[in-house]
Amino acid sequence: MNAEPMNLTGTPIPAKKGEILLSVENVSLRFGGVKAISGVSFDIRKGEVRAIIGPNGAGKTSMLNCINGFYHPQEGQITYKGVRRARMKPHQAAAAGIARTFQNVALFKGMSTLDNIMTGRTLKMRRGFFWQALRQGPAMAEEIEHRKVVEDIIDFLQIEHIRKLPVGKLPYGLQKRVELGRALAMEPELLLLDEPMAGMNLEEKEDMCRFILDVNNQFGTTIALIEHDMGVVMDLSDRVVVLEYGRKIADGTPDEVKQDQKVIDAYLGVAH
Amino acid sequence: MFYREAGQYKSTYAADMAVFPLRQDRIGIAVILAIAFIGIPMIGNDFFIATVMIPFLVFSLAAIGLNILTGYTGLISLGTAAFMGVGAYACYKLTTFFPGVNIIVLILISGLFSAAIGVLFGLPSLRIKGFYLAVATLAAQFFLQWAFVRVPWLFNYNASGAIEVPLRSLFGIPITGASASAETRYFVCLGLVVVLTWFASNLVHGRLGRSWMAVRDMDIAAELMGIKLLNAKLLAFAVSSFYAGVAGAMMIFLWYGGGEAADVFNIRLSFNILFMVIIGGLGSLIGSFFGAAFIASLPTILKFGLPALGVPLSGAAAEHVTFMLVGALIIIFLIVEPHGLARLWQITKQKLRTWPFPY
Amino acid sequence: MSEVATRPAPNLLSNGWIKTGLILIGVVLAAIVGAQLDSSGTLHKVLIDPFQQMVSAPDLLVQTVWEGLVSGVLYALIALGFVLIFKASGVFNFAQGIMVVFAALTLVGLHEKGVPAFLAVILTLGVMFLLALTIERVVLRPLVNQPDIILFMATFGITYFLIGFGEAVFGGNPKQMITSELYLPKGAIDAKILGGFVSFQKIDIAAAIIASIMIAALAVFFQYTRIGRALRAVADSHKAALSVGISLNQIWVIVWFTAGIVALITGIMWGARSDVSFALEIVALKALPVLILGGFTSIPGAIVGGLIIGIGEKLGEFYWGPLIGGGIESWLAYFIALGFLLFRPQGLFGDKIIERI
Amino acid sequence: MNKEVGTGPEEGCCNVRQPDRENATVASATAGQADTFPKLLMRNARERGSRTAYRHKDLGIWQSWNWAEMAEQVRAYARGLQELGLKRGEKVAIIGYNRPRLYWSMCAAQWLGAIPVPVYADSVADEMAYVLDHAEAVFACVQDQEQVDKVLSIADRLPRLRTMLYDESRGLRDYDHAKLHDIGRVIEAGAKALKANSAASAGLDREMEAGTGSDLAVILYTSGTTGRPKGVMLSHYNVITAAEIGCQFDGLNEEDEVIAYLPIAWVGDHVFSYAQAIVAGFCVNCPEGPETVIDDRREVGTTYAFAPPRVFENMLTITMVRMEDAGPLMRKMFHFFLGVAKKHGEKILNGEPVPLGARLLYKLGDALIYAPLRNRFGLTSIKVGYTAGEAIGPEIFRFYRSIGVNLKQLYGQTEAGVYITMQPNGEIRADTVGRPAPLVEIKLDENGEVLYRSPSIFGGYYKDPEKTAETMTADGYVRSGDAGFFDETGHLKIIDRAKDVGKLNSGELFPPKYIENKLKFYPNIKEAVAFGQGRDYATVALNIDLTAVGNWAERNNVVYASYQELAGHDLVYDMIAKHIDEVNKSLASEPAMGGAQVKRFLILHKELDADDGELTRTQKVRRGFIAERYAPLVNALYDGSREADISTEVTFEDGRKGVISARVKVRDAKTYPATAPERPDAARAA
Repeated sequence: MNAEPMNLTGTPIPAKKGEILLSVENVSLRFGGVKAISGVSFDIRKGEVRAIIGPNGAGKTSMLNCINGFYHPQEGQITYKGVRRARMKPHQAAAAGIARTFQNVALFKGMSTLDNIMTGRTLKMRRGFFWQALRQGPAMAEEIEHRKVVEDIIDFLQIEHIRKLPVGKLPYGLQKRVELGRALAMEPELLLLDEPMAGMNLEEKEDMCRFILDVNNQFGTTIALIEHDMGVVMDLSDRVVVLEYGRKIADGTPDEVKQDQKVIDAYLGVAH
Repeated sequence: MFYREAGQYKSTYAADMAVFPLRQDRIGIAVILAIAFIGIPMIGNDFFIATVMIPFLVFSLAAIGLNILTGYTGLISLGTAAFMGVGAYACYKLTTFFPGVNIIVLILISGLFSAAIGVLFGLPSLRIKGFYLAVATLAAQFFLQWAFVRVPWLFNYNASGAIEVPLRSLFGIPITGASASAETRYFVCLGLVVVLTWFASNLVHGRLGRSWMAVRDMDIAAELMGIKLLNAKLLAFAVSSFYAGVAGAMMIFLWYGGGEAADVFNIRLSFNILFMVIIGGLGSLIGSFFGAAFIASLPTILKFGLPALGVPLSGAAAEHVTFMLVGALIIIFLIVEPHGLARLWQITKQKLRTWPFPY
Repeated sequence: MSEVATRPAPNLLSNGWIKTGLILIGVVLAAIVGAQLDSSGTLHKVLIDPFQQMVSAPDLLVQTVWEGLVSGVLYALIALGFVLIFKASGVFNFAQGIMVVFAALTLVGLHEKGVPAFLAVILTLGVMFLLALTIERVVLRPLVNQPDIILFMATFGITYFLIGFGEAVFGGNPKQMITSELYLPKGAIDAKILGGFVSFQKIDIAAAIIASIMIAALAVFFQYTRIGRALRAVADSHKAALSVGISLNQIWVIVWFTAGIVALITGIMWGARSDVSFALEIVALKALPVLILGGFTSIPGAIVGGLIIGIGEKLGEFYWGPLIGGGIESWLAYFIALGFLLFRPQGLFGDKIIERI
Repeated sequence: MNKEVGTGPEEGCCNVRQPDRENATVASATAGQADTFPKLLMRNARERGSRTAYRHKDLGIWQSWNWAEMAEQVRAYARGLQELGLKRGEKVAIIGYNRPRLYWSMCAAQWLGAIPVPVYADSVADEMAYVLDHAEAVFACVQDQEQVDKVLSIADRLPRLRTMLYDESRGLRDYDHAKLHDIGRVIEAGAKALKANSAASAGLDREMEAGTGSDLAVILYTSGTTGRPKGVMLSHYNVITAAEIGCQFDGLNEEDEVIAYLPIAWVGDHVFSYAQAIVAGFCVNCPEGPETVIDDRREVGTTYAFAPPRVFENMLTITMVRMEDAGPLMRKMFHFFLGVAKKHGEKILNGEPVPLGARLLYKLGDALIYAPLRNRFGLTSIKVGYTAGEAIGPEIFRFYRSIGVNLKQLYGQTEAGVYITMQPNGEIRADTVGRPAPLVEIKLDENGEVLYRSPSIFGGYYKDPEKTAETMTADGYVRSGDAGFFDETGHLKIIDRAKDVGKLNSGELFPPKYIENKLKFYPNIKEAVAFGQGRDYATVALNIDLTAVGNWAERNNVVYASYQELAGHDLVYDMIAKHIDEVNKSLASEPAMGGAQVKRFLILHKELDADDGELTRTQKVRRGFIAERYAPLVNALYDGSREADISTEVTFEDGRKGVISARVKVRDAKTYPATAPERPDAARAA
């Protein structure tokens, strides 16, 4: 029992109006002839919960994919922590502190919950091949050190009872939780959540909301999330950016966005 | 029913993360090791040790190597025999260059050469996946097999193309060459297999094993976890080929002798080892042993078993029937338990743990 | 949200492993080549001399290319069998090579037992149909929904079984293909081309023509028949196929039977050029690099790939093979295919590799 | 632990059982030096400092603290609490799931002479508000954010509550920490202060020394069936004595292991997981969470277990359900060996003679079935297990005993500091609750109510002298509220709640529920309603079980068209008469119950139905209502007539109403002279 079970990053609570952590400027992404994103700009401030919303096919997931280096936009630039980066690779994004969950759970199905979350610690582990082959002394000490962190996360997400079960057989809601745990294990500065509540029942949604808020609150992690449930978005986020057909149509606080005519059109009545 | 877990609690992470957290399993392993180290040498005759146990150990090691690549990392390889061959020829060259160095050391070092070649042929794995990669590994199989025949430097320009296994000893006891007894060779094999299995088990239970499995299960997510795909894959190739190389060196130096070196590392051996891995169970070290035992013993069992069952066959016919039976057994096996013997073992173990409950 | 994109190809040289790898390859090749040659004139022999030979003796070049073309056609036929099955059932059919041997053996075997040649062909087709039916019933159906590698291993099982079965029934000795009984031409046409004689075996010409006819027939079959369209539907999406009311099981039988027909024709052609024996199995493995090159799902890919591999292999063996001891045919095909792969990971005509998140 | 409802009536009053004086040496030894829990804790730290005191599955492994560490933590904690301003005599509410730090909170509070008040964590806000307010709690030690929120939501109703401490900090970061403290930090601060300030250290030890055995140790609120919860005050002396009674009785020592998973506000948990652990020095294991208890219990392999019957029921149900899915061979073997166990298991456990063959068969069964079962239940190394809280089904109880689990029943109450009667080894039966516990005196009053007296009985209800006076007699006995009798072997049998036990005109006891339960034991009888209160003798009206009797009818070629026809069949009456005869025989053999034998009975022409108001929604008979509704029949039971006419209005399933008329037969039943020794110690009537 330690006094502060979740002493992961140790960062103090950041002010919500922190400095800009990531800025997306004029980004365009094309697949062949199809424009997935055209000229989108917005920024994410340190410590905030930033929602990206929009109808299906608006380019939300593509936007996240650009941010963590899975896609490389043809135009525009992304500045992260003051550094402009072109062609960052996903593992470099990971090393820079960007973690991610997926719309369709992308867990390692053959591994247990514990091992899945442990993979999130990969970047933090240093012991080389020969120590790994021995799994003694420093290698074991390192393993244990990271196991402790992972156990804190398991405790945080209340998934003790599935610790040693293979994730493939878990119910969907729990899988989403494990995936969040895996992302948290990376101790990210920026956490990208792609529809973290898709396919969940009300109770699971409430749990997930609480976890997201707790993560933001307790570790000061900046969060960018895509979500369809407008109620959730309004409750969780500090600012919202709205995409439609790859373009930004609104950006602001939840209340502002809610009253924006273009947003209302995009979401309600107007059948495209 | 043999498992009495009550009271086996873990108060440290080290105990919780042990490879065998249950006391009964640890006892089981100890018993198996005791049988291997004491029981078999005492009971088994030379014929049994030389024709059953040594091949079993060699195949097990090769299967572990392939399992690391295919079972843990999800990369199919059809070139295992060639990597084994690299180990064998490297060992032969090393004994030529460094006659004074202990043969066991040389066997292990030859694995490193195999690992290097494995990395080379693993390079395409960055760009291609699945069966494309499997076919690409055939390049290694055919190229290396060709090299074993056509590059005379490898067999010291020996006119017959064969390599000779020199006499080498440890503590004055000959362990390779014609005068080494089956029992000594068995002990050397066993020692190497036990130690290397322990290493493999350590690797797959640690960070590297998790990275491999992550690459296998969902490579995109693994990449976003910060795992460098190419590094993970090439390392898997390196480790896998190391094991194959050591197994190959053992095969020639501790089992076959050098005469057949050029023929033995053929594609059929690659397939056989892949069978072992699949039938034993992908992603299971213990499965590699099961698979090796099954595939290595199947022809022998059929050879002696069919006559015993009153199916008198002789010569060629027996061989044909054996082929058919092996083929049929593989298919039946895949249908009955596609996850291999290891899964059966796991199910049995689970049954014993939950006994008398069905689950 | 279903946003899909191809990922940009990574810059190969930016990766340390690749760099080391390429250097290592270079070093190893240089070492092997160096070991074979005396120190002088190596580069000349590798880079200049073969081309000089090509120019100086164009008839030899034509002869070599022709031979490559013919074996390329046969590779393409084997690859075609693979592609048909892979496309329709997602099974990487390792047994395709052995099906070729098995079909040829059955044909010859039946004829040996006194069955008239053309009746034997029909009977063999019947046997191939039975085989397809059996495989669908005994192997594919129980293994439906299993991972690819399991199905792949099952085709290994089929391979072993067919080898044992074929040898048990027809004996293990090499046999002569019943060329004349099938009215396949014999002998050669010697043509005077570019100042030399080039010999075209008639059987090779026949093979090329028959192969072309068959490929055309297959194309028509796929394009214009109901079953053909159904097959394409299956290849696109199993669900779509089911929704149009096509039974997957039937499709599998048809596809495997079609592959069996292709195998028989390949077997006849190949058997006519050499013996009919299980040694053909290894030759069948050569069709695999064709697949890498052409893509697992592309019929044109299989054809073009086959030709490229066939010609490339013969040229390589003829002009460069002697430099490093000969016999390089056994692996050259793979290296050619791998070389292509570095630039087109999905193969020549393969579907684009799409990664989704 | 409110009531223990058993079986077995006896009329009679005023039986007194003297405590077993041989066992009465307990409690005296402690009086001298270590008479409070903090002192006992320090004793443990000295005498067995390196033995594990508490274990908690947390973060995936069993974190453990030995006695020395625990003492150190508790001491620092006490100092921390002192700095936060906790004073002698103040109350500290403890709310949450079983966590070592919550147990330590109790001890740290006791160190300072404050009184811990454990509260049911799942009680609704209103009830919690009542308890905290009534107890005048000034501190609250809670487990986590959920409990913090709950207490904060009722904070405006608790003007005295000054400070809150929490164990798990998750989610509490942004809370106003002026009145909210992390227990870990408090302990740290206390430790620092103790290190820095030797005067404070000495002062703290003086606080501990100032406590005496007669100080109030804990207030446990019982959730009465009616009215507000009452705060049972127990002194250190009470609780320590109770703990020692239990430890001595079952030979518990420092090597035992127990798992703490029941509500900490329950007296059982307080005694087993806190008091006995400190007294005997054994190890308490706190599971990871409610959903992992079974796994955690298996991991630890507890040697001492306690559980309400439903836990055992659940385990048995799961067993049977899972075995349904087992292969036929396994199922056959399982049931065969369960049969063997049923026949011989209990005898073997009780050390009774069993033929060698059976013994060997049992051994085989043990290897194949019983031991693995015990392992699955996590009961492999169990020394003794208790079921308490309410009556356990006899077949469930016997099942566990037959497979070699030394399960015992316990009759106790919060007011008694838990123990009233216990089952000594070798004298364990499903239908009695055992002999009076050591140092406990029991007597029965004229209504059969059980009264008890012992050194561990409570000192009164907190701030409720009226209720205290109602419950305690002038001579120091506590009214249990349960009626019972001692059988011929000296074991107590509980019949019913005392207020539900009536009397016949002859003055003999008439326990309706007891009779009804005896009858309902027969599968053919679905419901029974006993009459007799204020009458000359007891009678019953019955419902037959249509399924069971229907099966019987089919086998015996009895033709019937309806329930009514079957119920009126003579052969059915004959069969039921046999059952009643057996019940009468058994009643006659029990002390004080002979008078309650059934003289006449009838089988009702319709099934009692909740829709007609005859049963409660929980399927309990509404005796009064039935007596009224079927008055003609009840009269017939007492006027000697052979049959009676009745017509009743019924509600059909579709909601329509109709009238059923019938002629119902009444039969006499044979009764027997009471054979039990007639009230052996009636002379000492109170």
